[in-house]
Amino acid sequence: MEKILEKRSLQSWVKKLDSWTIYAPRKDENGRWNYGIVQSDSVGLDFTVTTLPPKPLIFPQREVFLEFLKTAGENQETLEVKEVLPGEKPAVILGVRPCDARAISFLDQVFSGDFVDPYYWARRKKTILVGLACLTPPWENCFCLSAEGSPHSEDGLDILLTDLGDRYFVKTLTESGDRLVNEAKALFKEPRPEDKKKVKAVHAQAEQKIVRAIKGAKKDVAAKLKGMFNSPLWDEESMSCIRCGICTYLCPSCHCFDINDEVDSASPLRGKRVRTWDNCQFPDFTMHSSGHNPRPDKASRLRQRIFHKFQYFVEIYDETMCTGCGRCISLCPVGIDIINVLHKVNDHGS
Amino acid sequence: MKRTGVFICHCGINIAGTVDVKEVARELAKHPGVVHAEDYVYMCSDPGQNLIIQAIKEKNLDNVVVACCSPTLHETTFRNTSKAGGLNIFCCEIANIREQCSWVHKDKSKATQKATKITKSAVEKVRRNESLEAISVPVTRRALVVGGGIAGIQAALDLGNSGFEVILVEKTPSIGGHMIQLSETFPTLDCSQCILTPKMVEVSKHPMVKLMTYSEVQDVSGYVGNFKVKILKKPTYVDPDKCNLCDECTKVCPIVVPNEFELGLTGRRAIYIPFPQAIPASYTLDIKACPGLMPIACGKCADVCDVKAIDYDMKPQIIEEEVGAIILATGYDLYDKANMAEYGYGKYADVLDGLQFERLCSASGPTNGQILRPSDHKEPKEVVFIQCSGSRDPENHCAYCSKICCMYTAKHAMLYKHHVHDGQAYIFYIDIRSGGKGYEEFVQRAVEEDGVLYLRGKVSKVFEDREKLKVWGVDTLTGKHIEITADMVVLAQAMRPAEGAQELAKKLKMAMDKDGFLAEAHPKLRPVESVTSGMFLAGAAQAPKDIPEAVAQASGAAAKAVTILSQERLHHSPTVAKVLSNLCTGCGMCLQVCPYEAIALKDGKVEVNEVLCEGCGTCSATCLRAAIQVRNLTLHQVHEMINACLGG
Amino acid sequence: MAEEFEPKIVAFLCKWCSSAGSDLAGVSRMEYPPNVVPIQVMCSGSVSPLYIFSAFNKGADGVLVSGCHPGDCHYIKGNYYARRRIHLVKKLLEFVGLEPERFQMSWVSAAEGTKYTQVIKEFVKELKPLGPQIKLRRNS
Amino acid sequence: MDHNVYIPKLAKIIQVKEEVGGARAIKTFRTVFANGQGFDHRCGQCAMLSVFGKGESMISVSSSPLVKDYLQFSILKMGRVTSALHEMEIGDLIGIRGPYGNGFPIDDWKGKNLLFIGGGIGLAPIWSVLQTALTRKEEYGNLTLIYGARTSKDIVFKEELADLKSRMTVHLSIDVAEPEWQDFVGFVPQNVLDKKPGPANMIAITCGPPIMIKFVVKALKDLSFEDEQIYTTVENKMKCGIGKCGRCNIGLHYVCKDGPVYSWAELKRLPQEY
Amino acid sequence: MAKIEDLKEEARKLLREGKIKYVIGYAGASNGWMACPIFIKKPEDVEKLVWDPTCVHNLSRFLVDEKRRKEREKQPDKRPVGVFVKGCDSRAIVVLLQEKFIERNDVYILGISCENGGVVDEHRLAGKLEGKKPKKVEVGNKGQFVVTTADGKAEFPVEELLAERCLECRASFPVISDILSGEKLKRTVEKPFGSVEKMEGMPKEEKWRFWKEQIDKCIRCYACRSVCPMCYCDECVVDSINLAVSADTTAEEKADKVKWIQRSAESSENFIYHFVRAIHLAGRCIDCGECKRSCPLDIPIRFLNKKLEKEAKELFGYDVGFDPAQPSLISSFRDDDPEDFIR
Repeated sequence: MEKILEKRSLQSWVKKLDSWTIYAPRKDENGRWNYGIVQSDSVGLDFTVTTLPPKPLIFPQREVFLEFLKTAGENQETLEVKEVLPGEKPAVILGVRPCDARAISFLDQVFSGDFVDPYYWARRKKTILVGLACLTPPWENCFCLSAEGSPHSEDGLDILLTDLGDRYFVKTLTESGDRLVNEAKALFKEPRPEDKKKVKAVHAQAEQKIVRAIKGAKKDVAAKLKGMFNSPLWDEESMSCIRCGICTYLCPSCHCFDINDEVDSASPLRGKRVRTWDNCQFPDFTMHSSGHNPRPDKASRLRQRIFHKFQYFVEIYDETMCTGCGRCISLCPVGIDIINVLHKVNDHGS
Repeated sequence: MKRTGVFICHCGINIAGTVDVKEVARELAKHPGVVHAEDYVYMCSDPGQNLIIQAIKEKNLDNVVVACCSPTLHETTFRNTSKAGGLNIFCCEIANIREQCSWVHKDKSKATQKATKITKSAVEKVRRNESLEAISVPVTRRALVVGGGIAGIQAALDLGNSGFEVILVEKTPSIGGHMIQLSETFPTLDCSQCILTPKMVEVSKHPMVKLMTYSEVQDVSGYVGNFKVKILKKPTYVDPDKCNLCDECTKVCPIVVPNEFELGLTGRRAIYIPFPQAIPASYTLDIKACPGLMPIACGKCADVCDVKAIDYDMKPQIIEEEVGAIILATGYDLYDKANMAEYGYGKYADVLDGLQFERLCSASGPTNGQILRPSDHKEPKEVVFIQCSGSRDPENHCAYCSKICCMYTAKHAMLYKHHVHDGQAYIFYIDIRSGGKGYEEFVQRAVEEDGVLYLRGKVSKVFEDREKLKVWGVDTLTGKHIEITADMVVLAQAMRPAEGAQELAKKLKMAMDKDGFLAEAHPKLRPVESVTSGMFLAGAAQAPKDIPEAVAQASGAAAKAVTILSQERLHHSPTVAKVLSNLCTGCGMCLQVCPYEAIALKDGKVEVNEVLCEGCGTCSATCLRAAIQVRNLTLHQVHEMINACLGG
Repeated sequence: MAEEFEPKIVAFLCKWCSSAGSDLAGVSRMEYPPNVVPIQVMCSGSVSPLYIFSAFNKGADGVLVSGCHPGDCHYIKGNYYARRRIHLVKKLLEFVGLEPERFQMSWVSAAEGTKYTQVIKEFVKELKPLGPQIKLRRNS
Repeated sequence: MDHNVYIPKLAKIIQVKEEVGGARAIKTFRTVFANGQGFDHRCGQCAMLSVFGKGESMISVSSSPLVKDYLQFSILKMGRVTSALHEMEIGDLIGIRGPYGNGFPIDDWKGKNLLFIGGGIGLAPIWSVLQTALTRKEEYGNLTLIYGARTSKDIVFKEELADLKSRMTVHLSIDVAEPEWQDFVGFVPQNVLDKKPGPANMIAITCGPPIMIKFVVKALKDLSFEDEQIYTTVENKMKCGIGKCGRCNIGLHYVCKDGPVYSWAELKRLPQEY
Repeated sequence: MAKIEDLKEEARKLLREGKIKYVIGYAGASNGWMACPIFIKKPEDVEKLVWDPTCVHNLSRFLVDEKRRKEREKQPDKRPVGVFVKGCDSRAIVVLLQEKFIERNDVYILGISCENGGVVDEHRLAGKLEGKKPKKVEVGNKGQFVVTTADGKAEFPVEELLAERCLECRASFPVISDILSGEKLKRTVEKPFGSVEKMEGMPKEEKWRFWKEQIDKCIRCYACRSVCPMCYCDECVVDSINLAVSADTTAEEKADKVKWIQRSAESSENFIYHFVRAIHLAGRCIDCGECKRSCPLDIPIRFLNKKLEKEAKELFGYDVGFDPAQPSLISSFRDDDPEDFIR
């Protein structure tokens, strides 16, 4: 459905949503935005973009899989293994940028398939994403359009809000979206025709404002890449890489992880098995315990990152695993620019 | 999983009185890897030890922990027990639950909990111990003694008499050191040469002692038990075997230079014998003084030598020796004249230092034992002795006390009175340090029998005034200004490490104190050992000393050296540092902190000399990458111990 | 009434002085609180900062490092390096707001059983009012 | 939601056998689940073994699917988890997830001659096929095993191999000569060239260290085998075992899920990332 | 601001003569207004080099990569690499030399003095521009910063935009170089540790609250240690996986690798990680501020290092990064090191 919500009514709406934990962007002392739990009276959506995407709220950096306990009886020891599924209250994430929401729709695919990830879905199913369309690019390195998204993409969202100055144009996209609106029916008015016209207009303007773009369609890039596995490009482009985890940890669609046992007590043996984020830029990511490493250098790791996003993922899911949010570009300490790299890929051989 | 056995000792009621040993056993039985836990009234008793041996066999234990008294008491006992049970000694660890638990606590339940943690942490350690055997290296059963003074001679003799070959290296042409320059020695006033020369002869004739005079140690490599030494033998240009001491050469030698032995009070020729009783008894041609080693230049000495003992073609030789232990007895020199301008030392002929005065007193000295002023050969009627000349003066000179000056000054004053009965001796002193057998009595004799005048105070200035020396000073007792018109002033110069000793110490990588004296390994407990194992100290090289002390320390050093030389092989604890070379980047920080020079850099990685390493582990705490760790106390082990201590 | 808080303390004692000192305390039957579990190391110089951090991480309420007095180190100078290293660690921990009382260093010679006892008594006394150390403790 | 893919099932160790001692120790374990059985797997599939407190490690099942009353794993002591496994004794509990991976297409091989070429621990994945083929001897042509190790001590399944000789062709080799050694001396690829197995109606299955596989394949090509006739297994670091954690991929193949078994023809199409 | 024309000329010459392998310098970036590292192999590309107040990176970091590369290659090209360094960067090279990680002839140092005091701080600039995006930042003729944005040029006094560490920099010129551009101006800084002292002033619990909040943010992307030229260890002690593994590394060695911290980015673990890093940088950190700048969550990591730099200076009279011959802070001592904290 399509509705209008007066901006001043935003907080009253949130007040009604007390059966959910509400996350929304908050500004820290350095002027950076990040998601945090908010009270209705402190809710506001006048943010640019969050440093971390909403990803951690559904795919947290640390997830306890199971707990184990070994108790030594007089002669026989017993071992208990207990599954630990997340049991948090349902959540609403307010102010999700369309690019980040699209990324979550990718994660949905990754964590489904012939092996369904119970932990991811336990959270995902209980999370409602309320998006906010971008009217101006939150930062200079947005390129969602060329990544097959848009400043007002609806993928992965339950509701899309569009800022019309004094009011939000509310478009519900799923049942949960409807439900959220119905929690406070009274606050939502029917949109007037001019509202609808204005939405179209601002959406169109927003698209105009996006300056950066990857050349070439995903299929072409994927095809190009196929032949470039052994290209010297990777070595050149990775020269300045410092092998940190910013580009991947902060990426809304990167999802690689590690599984480790954390021992709380050695006697009796008690501990947890936890999943933590991991990423392909760390040297130990692929290193065998023999010491052999199939991706021994920065070049092969940068290549993996690009290939995973623009080649493998395309072949498997017919999507580029990149939504053009621009984080990896803006936050890279040494200015490695994925758009640039892709340009070079495009110009390769031509 | 390693199978661990835990044995808790009651120690009668010493432990069981405060610690519930049964409970400890129960708790430990639950600990991962512990397959056996029992308690017994006296583990160190034979039945107790047998329990352990049995359990090792029956439960085929990989390692054991004995919770009992301090490891200082029974670690060895129980390690041998486990050995008897067929385990490596490092498969046994002690949990100290008596001294560090039961004896210091009252609350039984808390003491029990603590004892449990201590024992668990010992279990965590022992499970990760490596089985190690003592490191063993062969010993070269010979010694090197550097310095042919009384200390060096004594050390060489003791070693020789213990049946070990000794190489005694002396840089001057003769052994004897400073002691041979002295006239009489305090407090007995027996003649120095009379007591020293026999020893000099003995050492030179000793079948086990290889004497190398006019030689210097150039380089030392290797480590305890296995040193390689390079010795430079300087050419004397005289063949001692041929020389018959006819002394014709000196008569024809045209060159005269100051005589070191007489401290410049007389001169000697370019070719010379240091002193009549020199050993080896032979002449030396001082190449620095000689106009040139060729007949055209001079060649007179060679001409007059009937036995053709003089050989201008003699070349310096580098002699390489292998030894197992090294004793440094490089001795002392007096504080440099130049520094004592305020006392006119070096400026006025009649201002002498202690050694020069010794020569004046000596029957074989330049004045044949008469005390005469160098300037005019008149007998001095008034002599001022100044103590602490350069000593105990941190601002301007040496901070330390040279220790022997009080005694020898008293001796000097005494000797002076014995020669010049109507003369007057004044001694300026800060205070009198006469600790030592018969020393205080000796000083009293000087005052009472010889009427030596002691003036408590410091001399500010000495200057010449009409062939006499004016001495200005302050009597700090009366506060009065004193002026003495003296015929001679004798300065008790501070003792310094012998010239060249510091360079040598550097070559040997031997530590020195801030004054340049050689540093002992421990100021109290290891006074004759140096930090570098296998190297020992004797005599004034380590600090100012009188003769008896020097001799005593020399014998001590020799005895210490024997502890090494008396063994076929050296055995060394194997719990030393090991390098994980994958992690090492060769930054060399460990190398900088190692007190034993046990770590060396080799193509970008460090290596540990296991014989030198004492296993202190300072390197491991310094290393940023855990690339160097001590065997059987690795970071991993401590990590697990911490865990256990916190009940984790 | 609720049981009084008993701080958990890990003490790194050098073998030659401090551990011997604590043995002496035992031999002399001096009494002190049982809150300290000692870990014997060869030299205070071998105590890595990692040990200290790790001890707090694993829930120690206090950590003590004790070695020979300056000049008495069995290994000549290990305790001098320790003094520097530990000082830096202490400054760092205080900088982030950990109670200074929680991390202490002492010189205890083999003859100072009394001093060891004293150090432990005071340490425990100072820690009790602070309560459990949760700032750096791993929550498990 | 059905069973949680990340929760291992507990299994008891019922047999431990030391195959190889020393620095590169290998032990063979047999385990059963609470129900007294193993799981249904295909030859060449792997399972994720847990030592609780240490972590998980992907190990290939060396017992034949036809054997129902236990699962067998032969494990080379390599890192944290495998070292912990080597400390395990009979009666100890471990966790097992799986089976994972594609496994060998043995049904397509019916009626063909099978040539097994293994090196060191590489015999383990081969073993499940080999055992199966032996039990269903009538379904396959003649079976040959060419197996080698560094030294005679490093040979796994010593007894089994001895008794195998009576039931199929077995060529053993060690890298360097030993006094007692009767069979071939030299590397496995050399042994292959030495025995000259013909490619006719033959499938070659080779497992072992990458370098060995490289030269075995070269040898087989020299003996004019087709790429399609050569099968091998690939190893990569794994964590999830179900193609999500993102580290074991070779190109777009997740070895844990799409591997570990590849025909040389397939492998040639994939980038060199293993 | 120093001119780098002569340095460029030198670089061109060295490349032309093949005396150096490549030059590490600064170039304009495609992703915004800050300069970024560039690796120049061909003389004709030297033109791309820039020098302006946005050249924040410590390029000596890349000498670590170069060493790793050399170790990996079979026949490594042993020629030196040219590297542009500011004062702080040059001190990093001094420490690398001090720790024998590189040799002097591994590197050809092109030094530039920060004559106007240093480089800009992103956040401070952003604060000034209220949302406007800078296009270019230059130094004006009066030494002031000139910032070009969409709506024209704006000028700011140096102190208002300088990075904090630059304001506290005592030697804003290369202490070691093969060719130098600009003056060796020794600056007098009233409060070389001002920023740290401010924090020291805080009450204990406030300090704790501050740091807890900061350290909790850490996601352990390890940008701080990855960007740090002093964090050159192949394997960090807090890593629970062995990276420095060779064929002869035993299974036990790997199994015994201590897990000092968990991989989980939890408060307690993060603290230990940052403690270990700080203490390992004591006497080694040269305050290039890269760890703070790189941190995507703006954790002021630099303060931890600066604090220890301060203690090293005040307690032990130790200056970092001036003398390659001096022993490291923690592998040396003075008899009179303070011990008032010891019982």
